[in-house]
Amino acid sequence: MKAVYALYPDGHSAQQAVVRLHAAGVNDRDITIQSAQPIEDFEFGHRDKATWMWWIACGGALIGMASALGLAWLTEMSWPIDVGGLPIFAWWPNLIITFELTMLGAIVATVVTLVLTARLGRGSDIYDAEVSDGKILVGVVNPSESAVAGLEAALTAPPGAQLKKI
Amino acid sequence: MDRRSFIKLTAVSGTSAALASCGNPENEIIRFVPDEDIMPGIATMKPGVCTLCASGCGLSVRMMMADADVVRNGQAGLVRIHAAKKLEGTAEHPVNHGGLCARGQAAVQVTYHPDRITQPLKRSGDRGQAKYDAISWDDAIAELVSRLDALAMAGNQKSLAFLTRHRRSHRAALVDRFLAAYGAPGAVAYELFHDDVLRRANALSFGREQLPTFDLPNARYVLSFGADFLGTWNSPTSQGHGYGLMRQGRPGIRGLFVQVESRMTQTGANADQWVPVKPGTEGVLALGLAHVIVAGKLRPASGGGRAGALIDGWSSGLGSFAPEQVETITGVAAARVERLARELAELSPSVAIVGGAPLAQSNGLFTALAVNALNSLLGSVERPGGVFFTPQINLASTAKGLSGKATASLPLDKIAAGILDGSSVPQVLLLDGANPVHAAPKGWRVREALEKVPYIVSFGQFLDETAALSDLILPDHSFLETWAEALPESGSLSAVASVAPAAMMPLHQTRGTEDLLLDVGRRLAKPLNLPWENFEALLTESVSALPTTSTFDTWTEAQEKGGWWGTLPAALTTPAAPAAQIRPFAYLEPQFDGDAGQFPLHFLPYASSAFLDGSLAHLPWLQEMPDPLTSAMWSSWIEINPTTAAKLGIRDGDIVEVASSQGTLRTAVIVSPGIAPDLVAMPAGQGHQTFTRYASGRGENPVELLAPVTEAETGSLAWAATRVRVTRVGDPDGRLILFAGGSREEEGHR
Amino acid sequence: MKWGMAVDLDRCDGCAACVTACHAENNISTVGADQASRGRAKHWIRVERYWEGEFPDVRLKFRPVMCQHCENAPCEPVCPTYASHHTADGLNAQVYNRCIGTRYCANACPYNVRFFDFFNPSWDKPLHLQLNPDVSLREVGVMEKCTFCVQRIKATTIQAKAEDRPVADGEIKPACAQACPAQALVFGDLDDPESAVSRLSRSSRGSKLLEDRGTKPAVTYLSRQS
Amino acid sequence: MPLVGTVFARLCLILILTLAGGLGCRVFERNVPAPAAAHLLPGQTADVFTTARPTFAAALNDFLGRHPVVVEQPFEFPHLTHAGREIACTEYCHESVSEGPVAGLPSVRTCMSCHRTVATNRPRIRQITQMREEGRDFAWKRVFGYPAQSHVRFNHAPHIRAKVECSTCHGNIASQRTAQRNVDMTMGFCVNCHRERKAPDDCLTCHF
Amino acid sequence: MSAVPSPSHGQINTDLLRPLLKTSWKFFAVVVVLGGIVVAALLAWLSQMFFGFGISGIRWPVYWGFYVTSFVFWIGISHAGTLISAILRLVDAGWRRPVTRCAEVITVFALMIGAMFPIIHLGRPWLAFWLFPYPSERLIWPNFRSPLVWDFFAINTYLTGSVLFLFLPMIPDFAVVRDKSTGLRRRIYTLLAVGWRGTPKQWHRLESAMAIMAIAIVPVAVSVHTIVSFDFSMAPVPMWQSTIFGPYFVAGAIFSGIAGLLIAMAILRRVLHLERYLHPIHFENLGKLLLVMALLWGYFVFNERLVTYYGNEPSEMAVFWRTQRESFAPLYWTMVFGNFVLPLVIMGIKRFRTITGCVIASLGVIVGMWLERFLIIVPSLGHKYLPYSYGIYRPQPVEIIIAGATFAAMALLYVLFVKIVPIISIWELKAGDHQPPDGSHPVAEKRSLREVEG
Repeated sequence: MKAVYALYPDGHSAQQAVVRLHAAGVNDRDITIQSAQPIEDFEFGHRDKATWMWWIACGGALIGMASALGLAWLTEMSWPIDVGGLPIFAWWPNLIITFELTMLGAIVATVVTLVLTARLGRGSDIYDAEVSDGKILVGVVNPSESAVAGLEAALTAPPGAQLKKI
Repeated sequence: MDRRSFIKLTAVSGTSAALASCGNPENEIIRFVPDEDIMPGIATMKPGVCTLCASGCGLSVRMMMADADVVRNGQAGLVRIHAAKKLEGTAEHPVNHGGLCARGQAAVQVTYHPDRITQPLKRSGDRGQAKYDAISWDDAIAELVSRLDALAMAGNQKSLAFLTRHRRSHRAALVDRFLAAYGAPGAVAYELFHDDVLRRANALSFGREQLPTFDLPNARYVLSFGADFLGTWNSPTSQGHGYGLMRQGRPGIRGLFVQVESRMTQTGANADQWVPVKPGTEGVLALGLAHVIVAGKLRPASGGGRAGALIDGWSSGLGSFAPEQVETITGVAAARVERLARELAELSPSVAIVGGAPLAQSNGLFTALAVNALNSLLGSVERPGGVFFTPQINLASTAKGLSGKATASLPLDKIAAGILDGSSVPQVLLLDGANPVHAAPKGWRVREALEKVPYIVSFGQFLDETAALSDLILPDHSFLETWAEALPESGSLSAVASVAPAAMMPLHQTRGTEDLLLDVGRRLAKPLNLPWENFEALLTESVSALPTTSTFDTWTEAQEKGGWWGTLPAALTTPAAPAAQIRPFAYLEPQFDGDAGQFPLHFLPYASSAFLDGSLAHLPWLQEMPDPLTSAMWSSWIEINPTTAAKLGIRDGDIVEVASSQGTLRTAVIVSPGIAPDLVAMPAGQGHQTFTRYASGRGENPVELLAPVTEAETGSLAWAATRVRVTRVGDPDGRLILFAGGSREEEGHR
Repeated sequence: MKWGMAVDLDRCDGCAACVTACHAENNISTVGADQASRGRAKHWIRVERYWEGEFPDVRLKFRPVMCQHCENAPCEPVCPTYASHHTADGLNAQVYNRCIGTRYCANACPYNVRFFDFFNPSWDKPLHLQLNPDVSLREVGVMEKCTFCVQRIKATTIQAKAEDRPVADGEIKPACAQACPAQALVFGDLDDPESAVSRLSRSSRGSKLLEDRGTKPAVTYLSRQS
Repeated sequence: MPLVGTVFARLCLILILTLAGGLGCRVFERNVPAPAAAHLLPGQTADVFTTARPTFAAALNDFLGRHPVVVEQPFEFPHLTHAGREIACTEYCHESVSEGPVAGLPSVRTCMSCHRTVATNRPRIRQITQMREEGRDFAWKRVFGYPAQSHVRFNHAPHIRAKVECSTCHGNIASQRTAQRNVDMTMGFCVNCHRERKAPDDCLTCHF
Repeated sequence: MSAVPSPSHGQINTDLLRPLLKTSWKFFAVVVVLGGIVVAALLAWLSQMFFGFGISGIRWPVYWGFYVTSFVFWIGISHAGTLISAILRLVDAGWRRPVTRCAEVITVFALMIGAMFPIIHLGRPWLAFWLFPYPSERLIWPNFRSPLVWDFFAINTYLTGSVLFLFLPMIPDFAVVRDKSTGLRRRIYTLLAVGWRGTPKQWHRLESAMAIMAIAIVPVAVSVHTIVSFDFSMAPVPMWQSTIFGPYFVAGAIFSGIAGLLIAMAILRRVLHLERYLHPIHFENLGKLLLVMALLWGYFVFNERLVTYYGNEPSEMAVFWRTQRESFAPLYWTMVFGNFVLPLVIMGIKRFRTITGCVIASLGVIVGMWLERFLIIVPSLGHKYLPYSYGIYRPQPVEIIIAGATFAAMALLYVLFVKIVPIISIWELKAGDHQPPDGSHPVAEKRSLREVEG
């Protein structure tokens, strides 16, 4: 037995299932929830909100800025060539490039963190195609044999639940 | 789009790619052993002489190695040659003082021209078809010799004619000697923009049958009557050099310059005062000035001297040339005449110049004489800042063999007439450089005449309209491949003989015409008495006779310097002719062809800055050189005054039809403020039917419109005496190519 | 060492000798009538002419215009590849092999003295034998312009160095200056206060072309005194 | 279905037209009436010299900076032998190297100046003598040097004066039979040396 | 939010996935035609490289023409999506949901097309890579002081950003397609969906990522067109050296962007039968935006013109009159009509603010904005300081074909995109119209539940 889960037509029953699982002594980390859209109106939709993404983005921005300035300095100083009497290391033009690379840094950093932290690209243990029809999936992965019965009870209780095992 | 233009367009082509890299790796190329040892990449300067016009400027030719495509015993390949790369003026040459005009700069393209005739040719098609077969030099010469022998046999030497351009050089002398020895009349010189009138006038006034030299660097006041002396007339480079010095050469003194003409020339553009005048009345203005000067006791009338004596009513104070009359005749305000006269007299040394259009009127000689008289009156003849006459070397005394001139021949128009009415048809015609078919007025019917000549031989390097009629073409070397020399008749205060040995080996199978003539002279059944092994021998003899100015002998020095110049001993100088007793000349109304009602406008063809009379239209650099006044390239056009244009409903760039009594042509219009309302001007030089790929079928030839009006006294062509009618026939069609966008500085400041 | 030129408009008579001389020296190809009519003619130096007034009180002014080798050249900073830049001796350099043909420099140039090669330049044989081996042949897609005849500058300076002597004033003459019959063009070292060009540049008649653009040209125009 | 057919026919037509448009860009151009090309006389050529690369292959090689190390020469000149005889390269064969920009590739004339007398009986020398008589010269293939499009105006003389060994750029040719391009003469190669020796590294030093 | 009753989730899936799953011969027909035109343009460009740049109409001194015009124009169009959708996201305008994606798609493709032109217009395009700062044996780098290099960096950043900004919200939809499809298509979409399952964590990360991107992309978008405007304002050319160019260009860009978006939406709505999702209200809102931008544009033009006119600098006045009265007047006034009069009238009057009205106004704006770019570039270049060097530019077929074909290219890319991606963000749509639990609050519900057990 790899996992046990149930599909629910709406948020209410899904929320109840979550609550009942809690009651059955399953803690949040072991409960898997999947939905076809972000759920704002129920408690379970608000799990794992906390994230460092903003700070990582800023970090990326800083890296971008540093590399821009470094590049500008390197390219202009490695072979100083006079153009139209401008200074060899000209701040104003370099600011433009600095800005662009800073932003690039931020964006790339963001996407990278997304891919990593949201566990994208890695195979899923349980999934059900019906989710994309609006069903909400609530389940537990690798439950201990002993707990299975209790879990099934908890999952089937809410209205409209259809239980599945794999 | 033919193959050539396709290759020109493609980014990658089958032709050899790089100048630096010798040969291309793809296909095996064949190389031949060079004729001389050449240091690659190192330039050497050799002396030269520019023979494009009569000025005889000294050149220093920049020579470097180049890879030439050649065919040797039927095999195409490359060979290293020592090639002329750039022509510079010789710094110490008394004519051009290191300068060189645009045409001189482009002269190098004559040598490398793709349409140069590379070998002797024999006519294969009908006359004028310009179909020719290759022929060996020996056969070619043999053919010419047999023709000349046949003439001599028949005792008909008189019917050998030689048609050329006006040049003063050993070559010209040799040609004349050849003809004299053979018993033929002297060479016929024909050019559209000739100076016969001025030479004649100078002969009468000063006993010098040559063009004048002006001491501009010392002049304080220059008054020019229609002479484009900075652009195309007389010795432009020399005069340009003098002009620079006249303006800014003397600390604190800046020479003033007044131009009298009815269409602004490039020279007129530089004048401090520009005085428009009715065509053909310049002489009157000159005498008007003289009148004021004499009346104002600024100079004694006696100062006119020999030149003055030639003017009717000079001694009586030129009463009929009071400013008021002058104003009515010339259109120049009396007050202005007064002022100009006083400036002339007070700002001495001052000098009057005449040339170009004013002398191309029916009364041209009078105008020239009037200006000569004015110069004499001003006391500026042979005085610093005035008019000089370059001492002419008397070749008869430097090279004994050259004495004995040929009898003067008839002028071209008479000859043509003679041929057409069959009275006198030359049996053999030798062509050397002249192109009357393009440059002579239709009325003379030169083409029909030449077609009637049984045998024509051309020495030209290019197939122009006249050469295209020849039966045999014996191509000459270019001036860089053989002895180049000239005896400038003006442009230098001291005597000059520009001489330079060949700068480079001949590029093609051509032969120097001078040597050819000597050779022919020897081969004739009755050999001519021409005592020179070759042209070099003649030059050596002649130049060596001149006084040396250094430790070397004259000849070596001359070859290094590119000529001889210095003070000429009287024994070697052509003496001035004594005054002839002839009745004084009176002013006659200029005569114009075409009735003023039917043809309301005067027609003024002028020497193009690029092509002169058209003999240089085949040089791409000159074709693409923006005209100084209009910025036009590769085109021809007429200039017309804005008010006239408005009257005729013509806008800039429109296509018009210009009609004279002789014919019509269609060309584009440039509306120019620098031209009188009763005048249209058109540059000569374009409108060639056959003259290399660059000039053929390009633009229009103003000569087509010229009426055969001649100068009354000299009988030479009065090319500015035709009237025309202008009518608009179409919108701009892109045939007029301008480099410039705007023509007024204010356009940027509205 | 700062190369510069003085143009005496009072000497210049507009004969255009400089134009052809430049073609002859610098391997500038002629483009032919068709291309010329499309505005592809290349004249590194041109004699501008401007009419003033109307007949009969009409005047004409000539002004030779070549690259002004500006100290603050607007063409330089805009080039993304340094093809156009400034050298220590005050030349506005155009490096053909570095040019990718953005044509930005030509737009930025207030004098319109930069010319683009729209096709591979071509010469009808054997006209190519005249080509000057000291000057590169440009190919399609690059920008070209007056170089103050840098090949002559190089040759002379290298020679002087070999002979261990300074370059004499007037020893270097660009083709245009050399050809000019009236000697209206004077070339030399502006850093040497005694050189002919410096003296002329200090003249009261002197002014710069489009001075108000702040480009600090190395070419001084001496006004015509009439 | 017939509808479909007609529609497709229409589409194909449009397509062909547009394609033609793309190709025909030159055709549509407004042309100034050009004069009929003057017909050629005997001995005249319609050849054109352009700065275009001879072939696409050549263009590609320039672009990628590819050049052969060993070039198949029309005549196998043994540098080895001559160098062994203490014959200085710059003295006889590449004589203009210390005078000017170009070293120069010797012509048959140069060879014959010595070999008219020296080693005349060797087969290869006989070959040269025969070439001289036939007026045929060597069509040397360039081993060193740059494609024209890189606009390198290298001037030998100043380098010789600055005591730069030939071998710095040309490798040890004295030890080779036909010359081989063993040194990779990139721009960096030149610039670094210039900087070490405090020579100008201004672009115009080499490119003009 | 909208008058029409919003469709069920299953309905949404079937509606929005229909174009992906069903393909008619019409699709191929369109692709063939558009593809043909693009190929023609490609050939035109090849012939330009083969024959030389001279087959274009570019000449001395007008060295920039149709190509640079198209460059600026398309970069402008690109401001349709990312900028607009980012702003709308930030202000959380609910009605944006069906609009954002088709907007962002325009951005990406317009950028790709626009970014091609600097290469097409090069004299030697094969050397374009020299703009990229990489260490080479030449020891020489790009000139960071050149606006063209700024362009390079700006467009790079913007393109990267926009592509990601477009791709991220597509992941959940790919997941849907994955679940709805079979066979090869399924495998492809499985890859595209990068293992999306829809756990709350993924949803939150996605949303915060989108938030950050939205914040980052707005200044980038602004900078991009400012830098494009620098290409002109950095050169001492009459009417170019103007400090107003930055905002002027940005405003113009957004302006043309909205117009482009409106046209795209109208076409999609008609062709893909999306009446249920793209409501008149969307057009009306965007129409209002268009109106505002039209006014803003007018304001900028007025500034530009007035300052020039009042300054009365000769060389600038020459160009000024050239556009206003002389050779370029017809184009100039067409521009004013298309960019100002037309949108003002149509968008200003409520009754006209229909879908057709929007399309008409937008077409006017598209034409107008193209002309605006052209009129900024050509008249000035042909009319610089020295009158002797004035010149007239006549575009040649090669330029016309290439410039024209870009519109075909845009359409082609769009058609293909619609074929592989739901053009309206399914999940955002669903998330948009969820019904909150009637009367009760989740937390309250939990309590009640406890009571049940207790």
